[in-house]
Amino acid sequence: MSDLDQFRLDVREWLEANCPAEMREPVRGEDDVCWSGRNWTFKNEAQKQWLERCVAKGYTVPDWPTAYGGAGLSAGEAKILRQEMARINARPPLSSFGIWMLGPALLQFGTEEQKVHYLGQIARGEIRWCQGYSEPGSGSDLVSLQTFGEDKGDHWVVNGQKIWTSYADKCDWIFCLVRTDKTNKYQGISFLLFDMETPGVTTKPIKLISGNSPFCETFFDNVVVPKEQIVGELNRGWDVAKYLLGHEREMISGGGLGDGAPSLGAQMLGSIGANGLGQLDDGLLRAELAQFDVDALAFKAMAERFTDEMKSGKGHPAQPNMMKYAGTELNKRRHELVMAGNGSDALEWESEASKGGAKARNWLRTKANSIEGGTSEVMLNVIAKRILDLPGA
Amino acid sequence: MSDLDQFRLDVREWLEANCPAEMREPVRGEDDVCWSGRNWTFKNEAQKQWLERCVAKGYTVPDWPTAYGGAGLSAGEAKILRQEMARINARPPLSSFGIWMLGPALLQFGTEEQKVHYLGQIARGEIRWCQGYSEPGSGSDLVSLQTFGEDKGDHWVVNGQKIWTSYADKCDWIFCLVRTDKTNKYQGISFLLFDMETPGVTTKPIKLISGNSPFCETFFDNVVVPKEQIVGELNRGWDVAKYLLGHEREMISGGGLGDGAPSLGAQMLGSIGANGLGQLDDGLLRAELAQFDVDALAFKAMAERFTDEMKSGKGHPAQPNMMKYAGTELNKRRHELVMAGNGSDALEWESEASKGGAKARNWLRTKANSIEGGTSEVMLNVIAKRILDLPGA
Amino acid sequence: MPMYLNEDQAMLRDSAREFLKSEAPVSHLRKLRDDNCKDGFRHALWKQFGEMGFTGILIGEDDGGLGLGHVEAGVVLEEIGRNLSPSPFLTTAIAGVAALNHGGQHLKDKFFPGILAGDTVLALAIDEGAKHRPSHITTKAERSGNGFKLTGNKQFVIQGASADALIVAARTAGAAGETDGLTLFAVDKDAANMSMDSTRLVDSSMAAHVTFDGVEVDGDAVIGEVDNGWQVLSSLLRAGRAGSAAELVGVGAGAMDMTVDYLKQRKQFGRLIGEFQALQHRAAHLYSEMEIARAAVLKAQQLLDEGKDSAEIYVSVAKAKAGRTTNLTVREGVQMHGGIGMTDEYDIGFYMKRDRALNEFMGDANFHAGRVAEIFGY
Amino acid sequence: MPMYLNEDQAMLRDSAREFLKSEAPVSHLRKLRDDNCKDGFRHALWKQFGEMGFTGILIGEDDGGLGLGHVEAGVVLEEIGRNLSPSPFLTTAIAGVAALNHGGQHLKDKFFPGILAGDTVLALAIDEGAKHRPSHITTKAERSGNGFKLTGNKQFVIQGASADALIVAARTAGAAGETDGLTLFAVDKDAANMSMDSTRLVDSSMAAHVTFDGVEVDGDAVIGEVDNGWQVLSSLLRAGRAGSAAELVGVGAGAMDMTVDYLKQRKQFGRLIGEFQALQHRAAHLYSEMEIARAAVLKAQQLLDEGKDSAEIYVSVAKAKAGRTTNLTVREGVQMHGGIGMTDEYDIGFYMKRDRALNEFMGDANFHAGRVAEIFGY
Repeated sequence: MSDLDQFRLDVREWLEANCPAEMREPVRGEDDVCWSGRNWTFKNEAQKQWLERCVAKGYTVPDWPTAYGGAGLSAGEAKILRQEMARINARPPLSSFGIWMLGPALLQFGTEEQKVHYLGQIARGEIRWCQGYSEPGSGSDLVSLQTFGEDKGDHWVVNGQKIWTSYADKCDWIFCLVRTDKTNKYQGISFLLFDMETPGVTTKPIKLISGNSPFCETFFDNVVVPKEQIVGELNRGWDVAKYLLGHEREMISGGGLGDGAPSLGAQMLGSIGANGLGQLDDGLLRAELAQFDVDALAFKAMAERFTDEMKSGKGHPAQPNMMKYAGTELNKRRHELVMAGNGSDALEWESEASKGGAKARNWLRTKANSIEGGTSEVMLNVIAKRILDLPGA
Repeated sequence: MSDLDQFRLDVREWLEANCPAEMREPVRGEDDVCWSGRNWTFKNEAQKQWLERCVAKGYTVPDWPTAYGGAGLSAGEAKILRQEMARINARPPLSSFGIWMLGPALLQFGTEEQKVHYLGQIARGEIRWCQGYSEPGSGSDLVSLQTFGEDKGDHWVVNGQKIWTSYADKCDWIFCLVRTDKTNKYQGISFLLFDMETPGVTTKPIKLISGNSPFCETFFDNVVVPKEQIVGELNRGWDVAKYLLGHEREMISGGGLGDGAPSLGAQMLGSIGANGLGQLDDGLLRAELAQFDVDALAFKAMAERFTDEMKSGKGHPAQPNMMKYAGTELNKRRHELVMAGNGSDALEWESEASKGGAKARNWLRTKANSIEGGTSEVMLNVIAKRILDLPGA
Repeated sequence: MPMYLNEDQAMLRDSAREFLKSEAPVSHLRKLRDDNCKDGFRHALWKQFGEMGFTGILIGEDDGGLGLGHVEAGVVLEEIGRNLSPSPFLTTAIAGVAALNHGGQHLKDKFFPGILAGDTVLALAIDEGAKHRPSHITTKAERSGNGFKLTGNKQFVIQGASADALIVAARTAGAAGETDGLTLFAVDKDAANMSMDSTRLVDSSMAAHVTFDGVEVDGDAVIGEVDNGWQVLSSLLRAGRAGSAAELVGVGAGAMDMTVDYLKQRKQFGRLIGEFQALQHRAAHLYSEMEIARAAVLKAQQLLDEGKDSAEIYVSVAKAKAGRTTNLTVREGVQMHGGIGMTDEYDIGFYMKRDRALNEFMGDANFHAGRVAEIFGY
Repeated sequence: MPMYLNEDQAMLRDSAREFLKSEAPVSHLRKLRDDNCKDGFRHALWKQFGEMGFTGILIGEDDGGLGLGHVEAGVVLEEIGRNLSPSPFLTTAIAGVAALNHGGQHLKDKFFPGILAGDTVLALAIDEGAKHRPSHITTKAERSGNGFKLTGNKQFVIQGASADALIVAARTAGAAGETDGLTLFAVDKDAANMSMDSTRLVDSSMAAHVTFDGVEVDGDAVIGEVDNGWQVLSSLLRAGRAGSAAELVGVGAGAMDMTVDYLKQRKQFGRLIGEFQALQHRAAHLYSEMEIARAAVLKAQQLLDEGKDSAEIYVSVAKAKAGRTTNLTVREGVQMHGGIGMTDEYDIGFYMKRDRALNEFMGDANFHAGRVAEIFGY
């Protein structure tokens, strides 16, 4: 038996013993996600237990080094862990912008001290991070950002405004792009970390078309940030930001994979019914669902290929942009079909039967997928330029 | 009874008496089209008779003035004539680039003498015209054309090369864009007419992917063109060309209307068969065909609206670009579906059963629809600029 | 009939446009939602519809109406769509009146004056499942004395809780899936044994689930002939489908105008985003599709007004084409607006929500494309 | 198995790429067509396939082959697609061998040495109508003495007239539409009462209509078990479908490379057309779709090689996705080339033609998407 086969058996056994039954149910909504952090209230004992056990094992960040709170798994081992968790429908013990975005950036650009300190906090779910990138005038054109950090010797004084800060009102710390040199567009931005409880930081939730407010406007009024809280070099924050955006895009692309059920079409038999031939009793919707299932399964294969290639250093470095584009467009299509398949039931916005309009609100939420973290248009621009090498792109 | 109702009765009676039975069959291919001209051989007596009778009545160009060979019909009368001809499936008596393109341009820009002379020839089917617009380096960017006419007092000497000249090897005369001033890009082009038998004119058919050669390369080697054979002012040929392109786009857009059968889907019952519910036994193809039929019927309504608006001066002047875009894209889709619906039968290229690969060759021919007469991309540019008034378009 | 509006129709369009832009723009809908309005529309606006004469478009001149047609109905509905103005116009003055025109004079006398005045509201109780399947009606209407007793459930009854009467499709004979054996009834709101559960929809309209638990109606409530209700229902559906297609075109036109305007204002990378060719081409494609959808809708309306058989197929073409096109337009609209398009504060999201509900109303684009295939026999 | 080629597979790809680019690029196909080659491929090239070892990929090591799998087959097929190289590889070495691997040793001994040498050509007689409907087979095989007598018609038999033997699906029991009761036969080319009408297809390949007018074969011709041919046919189809999906990805990749190159060379309006954002976005979308299609194909091949049940659905996903994607790619390819793309002189049209034929081969994208729905039970 190979080492990997043995590892699989060990993992299977550990999961069997340690993953609580309640944590083997699909994530049905925002409510089931464990973000953790200073102000977190666990939904139930199982959620807490599952996080603690994974933290102890390093399984919140299995491929990070053990020195930073990870399990130090190889690419092959990490894949087996993912497969085994998927096999029993285990929920992620911890969801975190720290894991998906800041962590990889720190691993690449952080000092050893920063890695030990911040990565450990992330791995243990102690600090919930938000991201300060976009500004009202700087959407797709991120690098035109205006938030300014004035150099005051051993600290900066930051003034300005961010927008689309995910859950800023619930987060503990922010990683934030701040202009530190007004004379140089690209090489005048620094990547700073600071506590959201620092005096001068205020947040204001933005109400979305879904009726929910997952994003905020965030204001900085003379916010003091010590000099050691910079990642990477002064004025070279754009390098960190670009690296991190790649990971963000990778993360968002996963939305296209849906809820784990292999067929969206089969889910519609309940609401639509079958005709005399046993086919969905709406031939044109059936056709759309079949095309969707083909595309979704193909994308699932692509996601596996992408992960395998990335982990082994084979993928094109701009490939996350393609994944983000394809995954988010697919997810939007999925939710259009969920709405169509559930007809007038899915139009209800407040009723109990509709769980407070869950389907409609989720559908509307997905419309942001192809905007946040770089629009589909920006992704296509990047593919044209960096992968296809088209002129003037 | 209104005058129009009376007119309808008269037309119906005239058609009944004058349109030969053979001319009441759908046009099944290039072979059934009557182009006429100096070198024309009528396919049969009925084709000849039908043309002669329509010429006598002015019905080859019903809405042109009687002085130029038309019937002088009002917009309402012309629509009735079209409807009554469609009712009995009457074939067009004459197909002609003269009618569709040069004629309207002459009516707008020609001298009285030119109108009487050239329009009369067109109306009677005496001269078959081709169009000299594109050049090898000037496709979408038409105005960069290089063919040059040197001023020699009472005539020009034209040198250069055209490409995509439809049936140049079979045509009698050409209307041709020629640069007469090298210093002014837009206002340095003239619109000239000349005989294809003029010394120095040679043509070379271009073999297409369909295996047919409806287009030529056309070469001008010191071709003498008398000064009176210009339409519009010297160096203002671009105005004539633009006007004419509108009519060309209008004409090409008609391809989307197909062969007159109201449903493409119903035509596939023969090749595909029906399932137990009486539906086409290929649910996904059926869905595509149903979507196509919806789009085709909607476009048919649009074509009627477009004609009515244009004839009454209500349409946006750039609307032909929209029609050309939508009509040609629709026609390409139609032929993709014809190929899919006829499966491996339609792949045959030379067999008798496939009539020498008619379906495949027609399908490949349609791929030029969205290129010739202005590409779909150029049409979209024009809509963005002239209709939507988008900046920098 | 030429395929453009005649002078009278153009005048009607202008006055509807001016009226709705002034009295019921998107801010009107927003306020109504924020006020948690339980009707989903303002009775005062409905009264104004009466004063403008809109409510009498399909009511014959003998009955005090304007005796106009579906083209005119569509002219008003396109403007309603453009402004997202909430009203009972489509259900009451178009679909409802189309049904009642099959009814006896007593029904016309009972309902038309109130409709003409902008007082009476009708709601349509047609759907029984999540998807529109009008021939699959199972609600029973059993003979009972001089009248009938209705038992069954309906859903997606728009403005049901605010209606003075419901037009109810029920089965007096036959089985689900058959078109024979249906009968249409006008049931007063205060009928005993009828209960409603009203809920807000994504587009801020109100819709009811209605339960008929042995609701007694007398013979006068029958619209048209007993067992032959498919004919009445078909008129109702044709009017409602052509009308909702027209409203969809208005929704798409409103969303496109907002979006094209935004392309001319928003700067990114130092340029107006409307200068980017990729967005230009997508906007031009939308324009093309919207023009075609509008033509399909007008054709359907003209054929309806001319009483042509081909109206049947063109109504489905219109609803399918308008549905698909407006859906594309609102999706592109939100995407081209970027982040701001996702905020509740901005109006484009209201267009997306209205499109969703209107697409579902009386059969979505797939339903109607499937119907086109069925009518063509494949 | 990680979702990328291992070192051996990458080496195989490199050698296939080099070989085909040098020996059978598009100009090879063009010449063959212009010469009116009656086989639709060159026997000399097939011989070279044998020398390269390609023909033994699916043949077991015990039988002298390489004993490799569908991933390796796909590696070669993608390069074949990229170069539009005409050969009997897919029908003979992939689909044919997959069927014969179910047969007795006598069949392997009869055919494998010739296939390994690049001599023997097999053709597949599966389709009986214009569309691929493998369970609807009506060709009869009646017991006759020690063997069977075949009666029926087949079409779309690629390279039928050049084949040494046909693999024929016929019905020994049951009725059209049933999967039970089929039997597969290897029928020699010179069998009596078999006639062929060979014709050129749009992609310059040759295909035959075959008539079996009481063709006698002995019991040794049966591949696998009598009445249980569906199992053999399924193996043949899985191999052929995954293989044609891989070839389609190659066709799409070749067309895309040509197109992207053209965007970098052609000038209009004083700029390279590749600078126009609308074209950039469309090209980037194609790239994305092609990447996903390639992943779906690799997944299907891996599952086949692992003997997983889910291979069945992924083979259909792969054929559907590759079919739709490559079709889009060749259409965009011709359009982006403009007028020159319409000329026979230029190569892009060959890609469009090959795509059409390959899409149709063993079920088009609609057929396979429909199959996905069926397997999922809707």
